[in-house]
Amino acid sequence: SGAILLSSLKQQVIAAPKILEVPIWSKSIGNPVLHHSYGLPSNFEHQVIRRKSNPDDAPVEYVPSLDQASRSFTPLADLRGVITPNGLFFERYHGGYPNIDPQKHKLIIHGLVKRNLEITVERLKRYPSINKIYFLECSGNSYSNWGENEGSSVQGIHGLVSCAQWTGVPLSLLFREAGIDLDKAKYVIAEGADAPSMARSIAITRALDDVFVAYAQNGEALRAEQGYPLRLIVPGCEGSINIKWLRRLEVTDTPLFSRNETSKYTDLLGNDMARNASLIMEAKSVIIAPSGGQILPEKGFYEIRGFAWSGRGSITAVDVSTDGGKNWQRANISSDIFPKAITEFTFPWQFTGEKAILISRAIDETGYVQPYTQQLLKSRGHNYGYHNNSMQAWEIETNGRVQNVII
Amino acid sequence: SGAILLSSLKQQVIAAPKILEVPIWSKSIGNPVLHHSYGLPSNFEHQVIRRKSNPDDAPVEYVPSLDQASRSFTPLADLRGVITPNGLFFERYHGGYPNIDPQKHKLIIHGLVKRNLEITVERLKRYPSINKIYFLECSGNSYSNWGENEGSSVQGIHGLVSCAQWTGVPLSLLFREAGIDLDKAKYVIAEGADAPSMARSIAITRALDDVFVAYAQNGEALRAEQGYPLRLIVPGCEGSINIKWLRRLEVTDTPLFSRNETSKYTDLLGNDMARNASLIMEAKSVIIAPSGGQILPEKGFYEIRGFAWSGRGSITAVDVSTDGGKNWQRANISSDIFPKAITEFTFPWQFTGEKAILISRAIDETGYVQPYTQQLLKSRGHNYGYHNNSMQAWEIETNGRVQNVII
Amino acid sequence: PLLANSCTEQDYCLGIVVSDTYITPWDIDVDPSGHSLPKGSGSYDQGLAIYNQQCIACHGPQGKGGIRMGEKLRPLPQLVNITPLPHKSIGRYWPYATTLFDYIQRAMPFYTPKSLKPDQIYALVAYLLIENNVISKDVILTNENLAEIKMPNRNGFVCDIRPDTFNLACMQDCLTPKDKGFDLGKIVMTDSKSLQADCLLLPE
Amino acid sequence: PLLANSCTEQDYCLGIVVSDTYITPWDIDVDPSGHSLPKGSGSYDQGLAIYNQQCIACHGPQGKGGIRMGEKLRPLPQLVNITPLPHKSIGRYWPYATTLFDYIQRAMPFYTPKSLKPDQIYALVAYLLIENNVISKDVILTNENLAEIKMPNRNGFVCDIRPDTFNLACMQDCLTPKDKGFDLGKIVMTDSKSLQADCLLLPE
Ligand code: HEC
Ligand code: HEC
Ligand SMILES: [Ca+2]
Ligand SMILES: [Ca+2]
Ligand SMILES: [Ca+2]
Ligand SMILES: [Ca+2]
Ligand SMILES: [Ca+2]
Ligand SMILES: [Ca+2]
Ligand SMILES: [Co+2]
Ligand SMILES: [Co+2]
Repeated sequence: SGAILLSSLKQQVIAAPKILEVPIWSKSIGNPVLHHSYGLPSNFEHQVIRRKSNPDDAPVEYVPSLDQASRSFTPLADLRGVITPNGLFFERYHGGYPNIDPQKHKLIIHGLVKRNLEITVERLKRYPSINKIYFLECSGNSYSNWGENEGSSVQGIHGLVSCAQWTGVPLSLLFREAGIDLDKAKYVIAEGADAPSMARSIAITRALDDVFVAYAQNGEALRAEQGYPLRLIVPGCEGSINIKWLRRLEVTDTPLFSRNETSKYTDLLGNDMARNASLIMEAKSVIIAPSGGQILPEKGFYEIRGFAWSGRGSITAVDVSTDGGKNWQRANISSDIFPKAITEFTFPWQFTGEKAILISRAIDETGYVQPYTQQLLKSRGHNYGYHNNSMQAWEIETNGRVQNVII
Repeated sequence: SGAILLSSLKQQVIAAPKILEVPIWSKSIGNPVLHHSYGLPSNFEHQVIRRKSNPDDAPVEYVPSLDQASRSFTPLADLRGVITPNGLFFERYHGGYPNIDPQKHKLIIHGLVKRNLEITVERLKRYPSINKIYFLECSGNSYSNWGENEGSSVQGIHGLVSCAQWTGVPLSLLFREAGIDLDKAKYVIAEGADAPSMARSIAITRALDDVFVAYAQNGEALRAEQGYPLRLIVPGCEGSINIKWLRRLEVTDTPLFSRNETSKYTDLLGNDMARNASLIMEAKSVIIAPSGGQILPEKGFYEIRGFAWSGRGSITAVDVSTDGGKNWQRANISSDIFPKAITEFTFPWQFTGEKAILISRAIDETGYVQPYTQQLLKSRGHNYGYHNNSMQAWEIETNGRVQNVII
Repeated sequence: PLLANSCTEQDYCLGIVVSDTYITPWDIDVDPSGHSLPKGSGSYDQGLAIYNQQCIACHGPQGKGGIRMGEKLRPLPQLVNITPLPHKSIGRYWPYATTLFDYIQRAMPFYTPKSLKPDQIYALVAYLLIENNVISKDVILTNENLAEIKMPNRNGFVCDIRPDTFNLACMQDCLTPKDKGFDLGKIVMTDSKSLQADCLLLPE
Repeated sequence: PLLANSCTEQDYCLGIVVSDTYITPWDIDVDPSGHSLPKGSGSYDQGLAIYNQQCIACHGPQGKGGIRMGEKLRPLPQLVNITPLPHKSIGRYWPYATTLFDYIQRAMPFYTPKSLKPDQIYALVAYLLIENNVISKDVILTNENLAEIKMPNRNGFVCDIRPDTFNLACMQDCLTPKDKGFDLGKIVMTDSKSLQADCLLLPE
């Protein structure tokens, strides 16, 4: 029977000096059900939290702003797979996040429509709905790596990206209900109910494509930090256009040219000109483990892990180099693949104690290959800063320390 | 421009007596970043929590047990899509849930292997890993609907099912590392580090198929309630065999016949005989909205929503009847479909104010059609109780009240 | 640092090879063969004393059941069609006596599991088996004779042969269970031991 | 109860049809046409007074910037290749004066947004545009003339023409940016207004 050990078969045994202890949790009763009626992570995971970036990770001359006009970063190094837990989803506010009573909140649809509509949150949830998994990335993500590599951790440099399953109602359906004037409609102005009533203009072609009004995030109601009770989801596009705490959609024939689509979120080229409406977050990948600030505890086998995503559709491949970009191999795709969602990749690797430089490179369904920072700089000049989707290199020192390097 | 209203085009306007108020949250600053470094739901969602079933939902003669040998139910009616948020994942303990220090926890693999292995949690995370979305369902789920319809809410009757993305290392890989004796191995005994050291026997063919040791749940570390730091995932099989707080895997040629695979989790047939190892959770579906205890606030359009899942693979279709089973129509599949995962379906419906009886029926990739309770009773007799995958009917009364009925 | 040579046969070299002795404190499972039973023995009287001290609060006198607490540990009604569901008691239902030893050793007393010595467990098993009318009152239970006990319901288990319903996806003008002529299917039973890979079967 | 007949043209009949007047308090956007500007006017001196009361704490005297607080509201270095990144100031960078009105109306003062009256906003816009050398000090700003102001960087924007890099997925013996001969690609600029659907373009 199983109780008879195959001692004869056994390979050399490291005679452990001690024998296994029976820990206290196997000898005493645990916590009852409903100890937490809404559960939380184990206290041993207390370091896996959102954080402001390390001051060292901020660009020179960067003036840290008020905490209501700021951001906190997702702890990417500790995450796995496709979904970012709601409690760890990155934060970015322009006037703090409001605590909205859903009974008092409404969505207004007006402008170039036959009927102005007011829709309550309760009623909105009764429309035909969709569930979609999409990443959201702040266009300022990886800013500290623009031109220089100033960040130290993957959380602090790249942690303004997260991914969730969103549930909501397509704009195309709501606009049909309002009777949109398709001949004249060119843009829709989306506006939040937060303090600064964040507003952005979205081309009507995009709005009628895959944009929707979301009310749930990863199965439960939207988090207040992400727009409770309603937000816009503009798949593949920069975070700030996915208007949170959505209160109003005005169909127009003109863009608003709001402060956050002129003064902010536009990209200066090298010739004094700037690009407006660079909405799409291009294909990007980053190795999350090993990553900056980590120390490999010993030589041996490690699974390299990372995330890849593209605002243009599905990730089709990720390549990994462990020699600073000289040679590349195709990584395993270790999660389900959804268009415009985070896709996980893994790559088997031995740390031999010699210096190594790990880089990953995403390729999306359009054939686009993630560029080096220098290639972006060449095309765009040094005044850019948003929309940095360049490759991240991590140097593994002989003592196992991992740090952010330029290649 | 957009500012010019198309008044002439506009349909009759309900001249609202009042005009929109600008709410306080649009006129005052919100919460700063890191108000919660690990976020929580909006306080307006405080009713969306795990609950013990209503005493009314328990079978006659049921003796409520100690809270460490009990369960709490997922609030299904409020969920959407594929993923159950970790904070709302159902609970089921046989001796409470332990608070395990991952630095002190180990996984032992021994028995019919060449090498006994001890693997630390940190090392386990370095193996090649997989991410998979699977449901978990307690075999006692829907027990209160066995024979009679005693439950009132979808949470209290069916809330012992949840679904998550799990990350971990395949048993087949770990057994290769240990040098499993494939000629002799017939079962693996999996054992937890909790107070009662929950133990179950798994046929080796299943163990080598898709079973894995998980350390992450929906992107972050497993929750203590679900096995932190390690648990077994046995896809499609009853919850109790997915051993939580996993400490030991012994490869044997014999089942253990532990208390929880003899006294419990076996099913009595009508002839004094019982089935052992009824592991697979068969195809099942339930309408979550409208559902028991809800009151439809008015006549009009409602989207019927529900969840479907099958331990034998993918859901291929869900049918909905609104007339108590006389006529059926195919529902929309409104989420991504993964084998052995929760799949969401929706169905458009008008509440006209007349009585209606809503039922859903899942069909899986094997062609299996979810049965009526009476069909299960015919086959199994009245002494059964676990593994109740029969159809749920909700009656909508003329006043909009929804209640659990037998059809 | 890497454990040099400790893992030449592991592809990933991440496990530490350990001895059987090292594992002993965790290796508590007792299967029907009884091979893993610890040495020891116990009698009804000894079991009664321990039971009345450590178990009675939850399981009631003679295992008759407590209030809101532990389960009944007595022989109970026949395993036949009755409402409420028949109680799956030790004497009527459990197929192996080793299960009782294994379970008490790993899980009881509820608040302080793994606190009992082997002799105490043998005594409790003796006490409960006697209360369940499985063995006679004078038996001294030991690691030698425990596995030999033949439980009344030893042969009361069959393999899972689901699916056991074959519902059709009727779409229009369907009959429902309340209608005359509705096809409820048939009673599906089997004594086959080998239909399903998951079946729990002792080695031949 | 259902709003009878209020929704005959809606498929789902879940929206309530409301009037333009009803929406007014929320309909605060001011686009470059200036059509939605509220009636009002304001001067530099009025603006200075309000600014020094309600804005200076965060944005500093004359918009020179605060400590850890609001952004600089002054004309700043040329928009050329410099490190650190050039400041996208109102005078140098913003294409429309209406944006300043729109933004202050919806978002400032930071802690008490939407508390300013139209006249106050016109005055602040006048003050800031004058400090930014956009208009002369004696201009009284009104809903009539605000949209007519031509901002210096009015034509400073082009459409997004990404992808603007065309990296190849070299697999072996690849050059890296530090190596001689590595292909950095080329400078990609355009003044096309119609390449991308997302481009912000005023109606012709
Ligand atoms: C504090 C309460 C408590 C005490 C004390 C306690 N038990 Fe239990 N016992 C329980 C509970 C609760 C269960 C059911 C556990 C579960 O749900 O998995 C149980 C289950 C059992 C079972 C399995 C019953 C079945 O039909 O599956 C046995 C056998 C048992 N106990 C024996 C004992 C013995 C022997 C002692 C004393 C040494 C003891 N118990 C002390 C609460 C207690
Ligand atoms: C308590 C601090 C505070 C006060 C008071 C304040 N502001 Fe601001 N202001 C800010 C912050 C912070 C931002 C940046 C907000 C963001 O990140 O979106 C800002 C942004 C601005 C901008 C946009 C700057 C740019 O380049 O995009 C303007 C214009 C502005 N404020 C004007 C004003 C005016 C006018 C007042 C007074 C009526 C005022 N502010 C009062 C903190 C303040
Ligand atoms: Ca053994
Ligand atoms: Ca810098
Ligand atoms: Ca308008
Ligand atoms: Ca009953
Ligand atoms: Ca053993
Ligand atoms: Ca408007
Ligand atoms: Co706690
Ligand atoms: Co709070």
